[in-house]
Amino acid sequence: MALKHKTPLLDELEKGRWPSFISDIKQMAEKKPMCEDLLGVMERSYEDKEGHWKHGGIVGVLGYGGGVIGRYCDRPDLFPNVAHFHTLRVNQPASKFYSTEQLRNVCELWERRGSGLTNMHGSTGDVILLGTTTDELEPVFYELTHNLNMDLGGSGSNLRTPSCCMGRARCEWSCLDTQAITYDLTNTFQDELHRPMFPYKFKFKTSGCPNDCVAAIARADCSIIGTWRDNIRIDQEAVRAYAAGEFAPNGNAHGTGATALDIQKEVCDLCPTRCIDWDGKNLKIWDENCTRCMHCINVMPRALRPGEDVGATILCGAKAPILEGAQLSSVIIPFIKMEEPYDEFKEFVEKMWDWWMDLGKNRERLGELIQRLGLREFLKAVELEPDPRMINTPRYNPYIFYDREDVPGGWEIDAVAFRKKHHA
Amino acid sequence: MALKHKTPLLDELEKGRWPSFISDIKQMAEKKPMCEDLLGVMERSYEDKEGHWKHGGIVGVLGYGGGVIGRYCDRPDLFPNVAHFHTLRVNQPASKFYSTEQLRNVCELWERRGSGLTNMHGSTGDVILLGTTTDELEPVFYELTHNLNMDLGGSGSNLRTPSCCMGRARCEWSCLDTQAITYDLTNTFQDELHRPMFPYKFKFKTSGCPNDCVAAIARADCSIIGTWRDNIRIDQEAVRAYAAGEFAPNGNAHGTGATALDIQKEVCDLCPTRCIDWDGKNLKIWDENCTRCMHCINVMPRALRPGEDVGATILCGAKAPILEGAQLSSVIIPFIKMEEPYDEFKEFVEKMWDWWMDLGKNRERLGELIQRLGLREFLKAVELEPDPRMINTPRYNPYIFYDREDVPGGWEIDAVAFRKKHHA
Amino acid sequence: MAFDPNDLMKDRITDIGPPHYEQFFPPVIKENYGKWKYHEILEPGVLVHVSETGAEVYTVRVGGCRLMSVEIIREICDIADKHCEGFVRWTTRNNVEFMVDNKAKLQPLIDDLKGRKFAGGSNKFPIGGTGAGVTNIVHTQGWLHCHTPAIDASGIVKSVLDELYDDFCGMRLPAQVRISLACCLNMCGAVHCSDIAILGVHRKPPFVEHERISKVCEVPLAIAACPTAAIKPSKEGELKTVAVNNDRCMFCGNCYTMCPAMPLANADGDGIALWVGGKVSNSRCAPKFSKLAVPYIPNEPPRWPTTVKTIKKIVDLYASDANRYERIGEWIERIGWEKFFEKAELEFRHEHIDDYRLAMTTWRTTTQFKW
Amino acid sequence: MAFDPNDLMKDRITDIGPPHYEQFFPPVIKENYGKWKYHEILEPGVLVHVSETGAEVYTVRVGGCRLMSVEIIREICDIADKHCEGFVRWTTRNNVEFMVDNKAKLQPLIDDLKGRKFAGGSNKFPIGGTGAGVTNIVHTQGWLHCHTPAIDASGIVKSVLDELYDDFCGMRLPAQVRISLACCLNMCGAVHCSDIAILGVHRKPPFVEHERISKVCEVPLAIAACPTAAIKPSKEGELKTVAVNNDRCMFCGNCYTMCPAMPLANADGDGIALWVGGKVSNSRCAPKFSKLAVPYIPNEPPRWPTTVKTIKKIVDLYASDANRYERIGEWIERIGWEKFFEKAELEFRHEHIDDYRLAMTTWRTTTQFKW
Ligand code: SRM
Ligand code: SRM
Ligand code: SRM
Ligand code: SRM
Ligand code: SF4
Ligand code: SF4
Ligand code: SF4
Ligand code: SF4
Ligand code: SF4
Ligand code: SF4
Ligand code: SF4
Ligand code: SF4
Repeated sequence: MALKHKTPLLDELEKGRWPSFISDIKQMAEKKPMCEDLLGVMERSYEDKEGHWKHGGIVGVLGYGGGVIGRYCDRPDLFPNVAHFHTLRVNQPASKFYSTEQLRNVCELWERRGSGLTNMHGSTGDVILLGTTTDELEPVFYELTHNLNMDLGGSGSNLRTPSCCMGRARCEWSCLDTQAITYDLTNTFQDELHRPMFPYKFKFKTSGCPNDCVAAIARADCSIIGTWRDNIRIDQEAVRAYAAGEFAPNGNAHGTGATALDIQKEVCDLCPTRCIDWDGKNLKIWDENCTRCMHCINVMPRALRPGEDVGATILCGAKAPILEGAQLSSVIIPFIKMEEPYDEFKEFVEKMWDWWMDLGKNRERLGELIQRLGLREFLKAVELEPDPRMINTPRYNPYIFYDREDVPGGWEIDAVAFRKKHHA
Repeated sequence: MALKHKTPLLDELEKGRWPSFISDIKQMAEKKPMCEDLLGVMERSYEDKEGHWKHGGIVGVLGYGGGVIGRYCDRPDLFPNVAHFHTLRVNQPASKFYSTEQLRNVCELWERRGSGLTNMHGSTGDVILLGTTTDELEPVFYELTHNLNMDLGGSGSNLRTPSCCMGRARCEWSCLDTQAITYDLTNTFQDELHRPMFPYKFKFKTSGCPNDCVAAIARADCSIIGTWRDNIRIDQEAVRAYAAGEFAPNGNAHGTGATALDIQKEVCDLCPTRCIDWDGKNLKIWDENCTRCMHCINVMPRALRPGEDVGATILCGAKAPILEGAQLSSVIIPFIKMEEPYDEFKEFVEKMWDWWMDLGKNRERLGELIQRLGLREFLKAVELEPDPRMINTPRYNPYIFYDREDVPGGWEIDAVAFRKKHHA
Repeated sequence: MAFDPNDLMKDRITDIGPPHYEQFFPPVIKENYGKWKYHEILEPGVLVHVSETGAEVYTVRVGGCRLMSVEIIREICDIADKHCEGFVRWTTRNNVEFMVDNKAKLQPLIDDLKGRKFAGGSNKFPIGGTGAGVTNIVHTQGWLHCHTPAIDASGIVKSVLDELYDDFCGMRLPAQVRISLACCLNMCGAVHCSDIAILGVHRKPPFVEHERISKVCEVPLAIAACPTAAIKPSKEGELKTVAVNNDRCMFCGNCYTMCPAMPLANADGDGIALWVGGKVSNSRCAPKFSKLAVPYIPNEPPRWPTTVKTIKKIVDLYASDANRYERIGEWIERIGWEKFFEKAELEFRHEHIDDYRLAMTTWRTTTQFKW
Repeated sequence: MAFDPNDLMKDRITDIGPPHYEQFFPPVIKENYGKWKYHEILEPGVLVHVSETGAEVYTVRVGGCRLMSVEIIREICDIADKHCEGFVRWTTRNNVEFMVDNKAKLQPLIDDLKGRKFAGGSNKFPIGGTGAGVTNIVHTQGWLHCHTPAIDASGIVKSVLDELYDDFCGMRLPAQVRISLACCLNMCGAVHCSDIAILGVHRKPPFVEHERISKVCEVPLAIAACPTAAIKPSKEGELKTVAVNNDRCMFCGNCYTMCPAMPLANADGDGIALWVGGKVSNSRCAPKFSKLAVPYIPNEPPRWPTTVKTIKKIVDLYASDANRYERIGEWIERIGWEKFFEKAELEFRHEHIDDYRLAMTTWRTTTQFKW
């Protein structure tokens, strides 16, 4: 069936082997005028190489300060069906497993009340319901909460929807119950998630191990990353089997199949601290020098496993460039046990937020505030002692703010006595 | 003979095996009241843990803006003979070789007209004549220039006294005539050295190779460091001799004497780019990956030598912390031939100084100006093309200042046309 | 009890949070939660995880365009109902994972997935995205929904993945290659730490709509928004407005984010910057930012040929030049940036030299470099 | 023609520059300039350099206190006349080098040097400072001549080198250890890139002499001098003066350098900070800055026992723990700072955490660290 707008440029994107989002939208367009006009707007953008959406303004659902991104077309005259094209962010279930029943319900609702288009998923982790009109926002929210047992995720100067890697659900390396942590934090902090009270957005992300499959260290104001304090567990039999070529190295990530692994070259020599010895029979790991980078475990998953005294390293401050440049999270708590109800961690979070809400400027991310006031001030606020694990290197500039308390007589110099000793 | 002031604290510094500067000063004190009072001031400082010297004020010799550091005691009442205690900086001969005749003349002059105390040498490289009175400054200068064929070095916002390593005089690795360069620059730029015309001090230092024995990269606004473009010269016979233990490794720097060198472990594995192969018979260096760090040459001086296509890498901006924090010099000219009369290099220097004098703030070192305005602006000023060798890594922040010329239509956006396309 | 537009508070439900994850676990996942012992990739896109209990779960990962209609989601549900006891999951990079608890169920699932194509001819469910290959490109909205993009998102991703299709379905590379796209400097997504990042950039400073600005913007916020302090308050006749110092503008667009009366999107100005060498994992070396490789490539809809060609060239160079386990950033640091630009035949320009706050830390303060 | 105080311009000579170096080369140096083939350290402090011509030069390096009276310089001349054809040189680290062109002349020279002692009993010419040992400590003026020091220089150097004397005269260490001292943050000398740096620090903010300041200082320069903008113009009654925000002061002393009416030297405040792990050479790794090891040690004249003990401990730990060729900084980076503080039994305090402009680049942005 012929669509309302010709899309010769977009049609080029139906070619090729990778799934075509244009083909997919066209399926919808046959039923949804909104999608017909969306294709029209897109084709228009492809022609003049500029987007055709305007700022959102404040649209949302009653009592929530986030979860909806307003969007209006700048050519409603040509594309009336997308004059409004608002987005809802629906909080995904932790680690994104679904029953088809749940998904079908979402589809039914969204075809009826929205564009029928989604993002599975948004970069933060939400289910993105892409495009509807203002009057549909409340009904969609009503049905989500009443019929689908779902709620909106975050946007604006709120806590954003926490997300995590699949962790123990399907990974042998997870040092954390990533889903449990994510579910608990999301529910504990519903108020922060739905009602703006922060200087700017705040994100939690939880990865079960240092491989960091949810990119927490790069994208979360507070990154929770699984680790361990004891020794890597070694199955020497299995190590020898890798050497003998009975297993595929690196979980066959290189498609080599079972083939002899050069343990010295591919494991020992690539260990960042060179703390592994391999004598051809036994593998010796000097755990006191291990930095738990995961490499040896990644290469020999059937022989090596993380230790059993597990917990998390808490790092803070990651963010995209705006305003002060991109940041990765920095170590704040080298090790913390993460067991329900996570009281110790939550107390840390409250102190962190109090400090940030107290001193943060408008649109200043936590990481930027730490930059501005210094890591030392942050540590004071969250009541943590300085630890060399928090830094790559001690300061090299001599501009030291010594504590007044440590100096006999504090900051006072007796001017008169000084000039008695030292004539001007 | 008993000295004027008791010095029980300083006397403690006559003990021990390392040469005692106190014992030395005492030798002078027997002849020089100035040194007697100097010991008195020092003892006083040792008692109250504070210095007893005041700011210099402007003292100097006629027509020069530098070379003398004025110094006054803050207790002339107690130590009248050091009420004035000014210092002259005398430009050392490059790499600090002396004839005893020259030295004896300096001694004779300085015993007669000064304290008889010196620093051999100051950190910048000068012969420091430590302590005299204002009225002696001109006579000392007169005798230096007329009788000793010597001149003052730099101080203040001048070019400072250039210095260098011993280079080809007694080192097999020098890729430069370090003394010739230093002598030429010092004489070419006498005016800049003696008359303040810069925003702040400026230093040249020249090392013959990347070992950088004059610490040029850490202490010079313009660091001239010898290097080569062709291949390391290898004497395979000698390499085998090192392996066989016929020579002492590392020029016997470890006092091991002649002993078998584990070339794989101590040379190949420590090469920063791992570009050396040793098969037990022959040493193969993949020079295209060599970064000329000197390590292998240092370890096997009898077998390896720098290449023959020699020149210098020019790095700029090193300085101590004040004001913006310490800096090391950064690569500005990866390679330049350094042959008399050094015209290409001097043209670079003139462009660099013009830019700095033009835009530098008061007390802003070159390195700080480059920081403030950006390496790009500096490269434009000295007419050099950007080269990846100037950086460790390209930018990671996306805040790029694109060139207006590269953008069709420059910086203009037709507001009317825009709003025709995009309704507000 | 149905929705009543006139009484929103009527038995309103709020703050219930997301549904509990566990109800969505397939039985084999629930039973073996925390018991997994090891895994292996049987073939590209197909994983087996073995439990201490002896149980196994077979995962087939397929690339999805993350923009999905309810039609395709329903098709995914049909497949999951047919083969996977009605469960399915999405990965953190927007791939879809179908899981079966027994090897016998694997081949039928794979065959089913391979058979499905869109009307236009493209595959609906390419199998891959595992191990030492290219996986799905994390991306953002682009011209499809956002108001600040300098480029499209989905169309570029489609064009690039068509070219890299074999690397999505294969594992020939030295290590994983994670490609991300963000359509403006806000960088929604971890593009700042990707092996290869595609970033939308503006190159014209915003123009100021003096008549509108005080009506539609909080002028002080717009001024504060500028990282380089290029925006100053000013007056046009009687109008309170702002003036932009074009020489200090680096086109970040943050002012436009705060103020619709300062647009900077422009067909001639906008385009793509390519970044390389970032990573997130702590494996072997610390996480790294991506560094600038190509400052600017014009927007070339509908298929962005120059961008596609350049990325393909970098991936192939990496494939042939790097050691096993070396991510792109580790490889470049080993050979040196000077060698990278030489081998990749990319021009090194002033744009590559950092000039923002920490610029000094990127300069080369050693005589060590390669010819 | 003698000096005439009443006519300074009379046949005045200026801008002649330094004497030409070549006239001061001993014959063997002049003849073999640029021809040297290799060298060897025969014993600590004694080097031989062999020329392509077959010529040899034997060098005996002796540690000097760089503060030298004309008396000791004349003694050096006597020795050089007796053994070295009347030539001698100083190194870039203030050691003295006596050179002879033939092995037979070596032992007499060495014996002569070893015999000479000061009245107080210390050696005048300790032989050493070569290879993998401790060489002379580069230092500055301290209480002997400068007006801004927080510590003495020569006395601390003497105390430390008495303790490390055997390492000056030996080569037991993994690599060279270069120790430097600067008596204030101006850091005259390369102390910011030393294996071990001894730095004089103040800990009290300057006090302002309101009556004097406008007379003796250019107030705007004093204000501009402050890196942290802690100094602001103010008024005391009628007097134009400045006020220091003590909370922003980090005691750099730069204001006092510019303005004598802002003294900050104080017996209770001043003392020593120790820094470790810097290097200058490009050998193996790039040059490195020294990093803070001990934030503060009180001034303890006349022998500074705590400083001496701490340095000795670090050197001994390094000697026992590092690999051959590893400079202190290379060793610490291999074992990690957390291990360094643990092994050296040094307290890690907030002062160690950078909070100046580039602070962010020193934070640990990875989960990699040691227990
Ligand atoms: C939808 C989403 C992109 C996507 O296609 O997936 C998105 C879309 C927008 N982001 Fe984002 N961000 C999204 C994840 C991110 C991420 C990634 C993450 O969360 O892991 C980042 C980088 C990490 C971080 O937080 O720094 C991110 C960094 C930004 C920024 C820069 C913030 C900063 O501090 O640098 C802005 C600008 C702002 O906040 O004004 C921004 C602003 C926006 C706005 C609201 C545009 C604006 O200026 O108001 C976008 C709305 C687009 C639209 O019309 O739908 N978005 N944004 C992602 C949220 C979906 C979800 O909830 O799952
Ligand atoms: C004499 C000497 C130290 C010594 O005992 O050897 C010295 C002594 C002084 N230096 Fe220096 N500097 C000396 C080499 C250095 C060096 C090392 C070098 O040149 O290789 C540096 C570090 C490298 C650099 O230039 O950055 C150095 C960095 C400073 C600074 C900080 C400059 C900066 O940009 O950070 C100052 C402060 C200033 O200039 O106001 C300074 C200032 C001073 C003053 C003039 C004190 C002042 O504030 O006015 C000192 C006079 C002391 C006195 O009473 O004699 N001195 N000064 C050195 C000169 C002797 C000579 O000419 O050979
Ligand atoms: C499914 C997923 C987690 C999830 O909750 O969704 C996942 C799953 C696995 N990851 Fe991952 N990773 C997933 C995103 C990531 C990310 C995040 C990202 O790319 O945005 C990273 C960080 C990437 C980076 O460093 O830039 C990531 C870095 C790793 C690493 C470290 C690789 C390295 O050496 O740097 C491993 C270990 C390995 O592969 O050897 C790993 C290993 C694994 C293992 C083998 C873990 C296990 O035992 O099951 C899983 C299968 C690997 C595979 O697909 O080859 N996973 N993994 C994510 C799949 C994304 C996708 O669809 O492609
Ligand atoms: C005499 C002197 C040059 C001069 O013109 O005065 C000199 C002379 C030599 N240096 Fe040096 N260096 C001299 C200061 C330096 C400096 C500067 C400094 O310390 O302030 C450095 C940089 C130090 C640093 O990196 O912090 C320096 C870093 C080196 C290196 C690199 C060491 C390393 O691996 O990092 C070598 C190579 C080696 O020793 O293996 C070297 C090698 C040499 C050789 C072997 C060169 C040669 O073939 O003759 C000379 C004898 C070495 C020895 O004494 O063991 N020289 N050397 C300086 C003696 C200073 C002193 O009295 O102790
Ligand atoms: S982060 Fe670790 S635990 Fe989580 S999925 Fe990746 S490898 Fe498994
Ligand atoms: S986890 Fe990393 S650091 Fe630890 S032993 Fe394995 S490879 Fe080495
Ligand atoms: S810098 Fe190089 S050339 Fe100069 S003395 Fe040192 S080793 Fe020799
Ligand atoms: S000079 Fe350095 S980089 Fe070059 S081969 Fe020798 S050790 Fe390697
Ligand atoms: S990256 Fe920029 S343009 Fe793209 S979705 Fe995010 S904010 Fe919008
Ligand atoms: S685009 Fe960015 S840099 Fe330019 S004016 Fe706007 S905020 Fe400032
Ligand atoms: S370091 Fe400071 S106190 Fe010492 S000489 Fe230099 S300026 Fe003077
Ligand atoms: S000592 Fe330094 S920081 Fe303190 S006021 Fe003076 S200049 Fe400023």
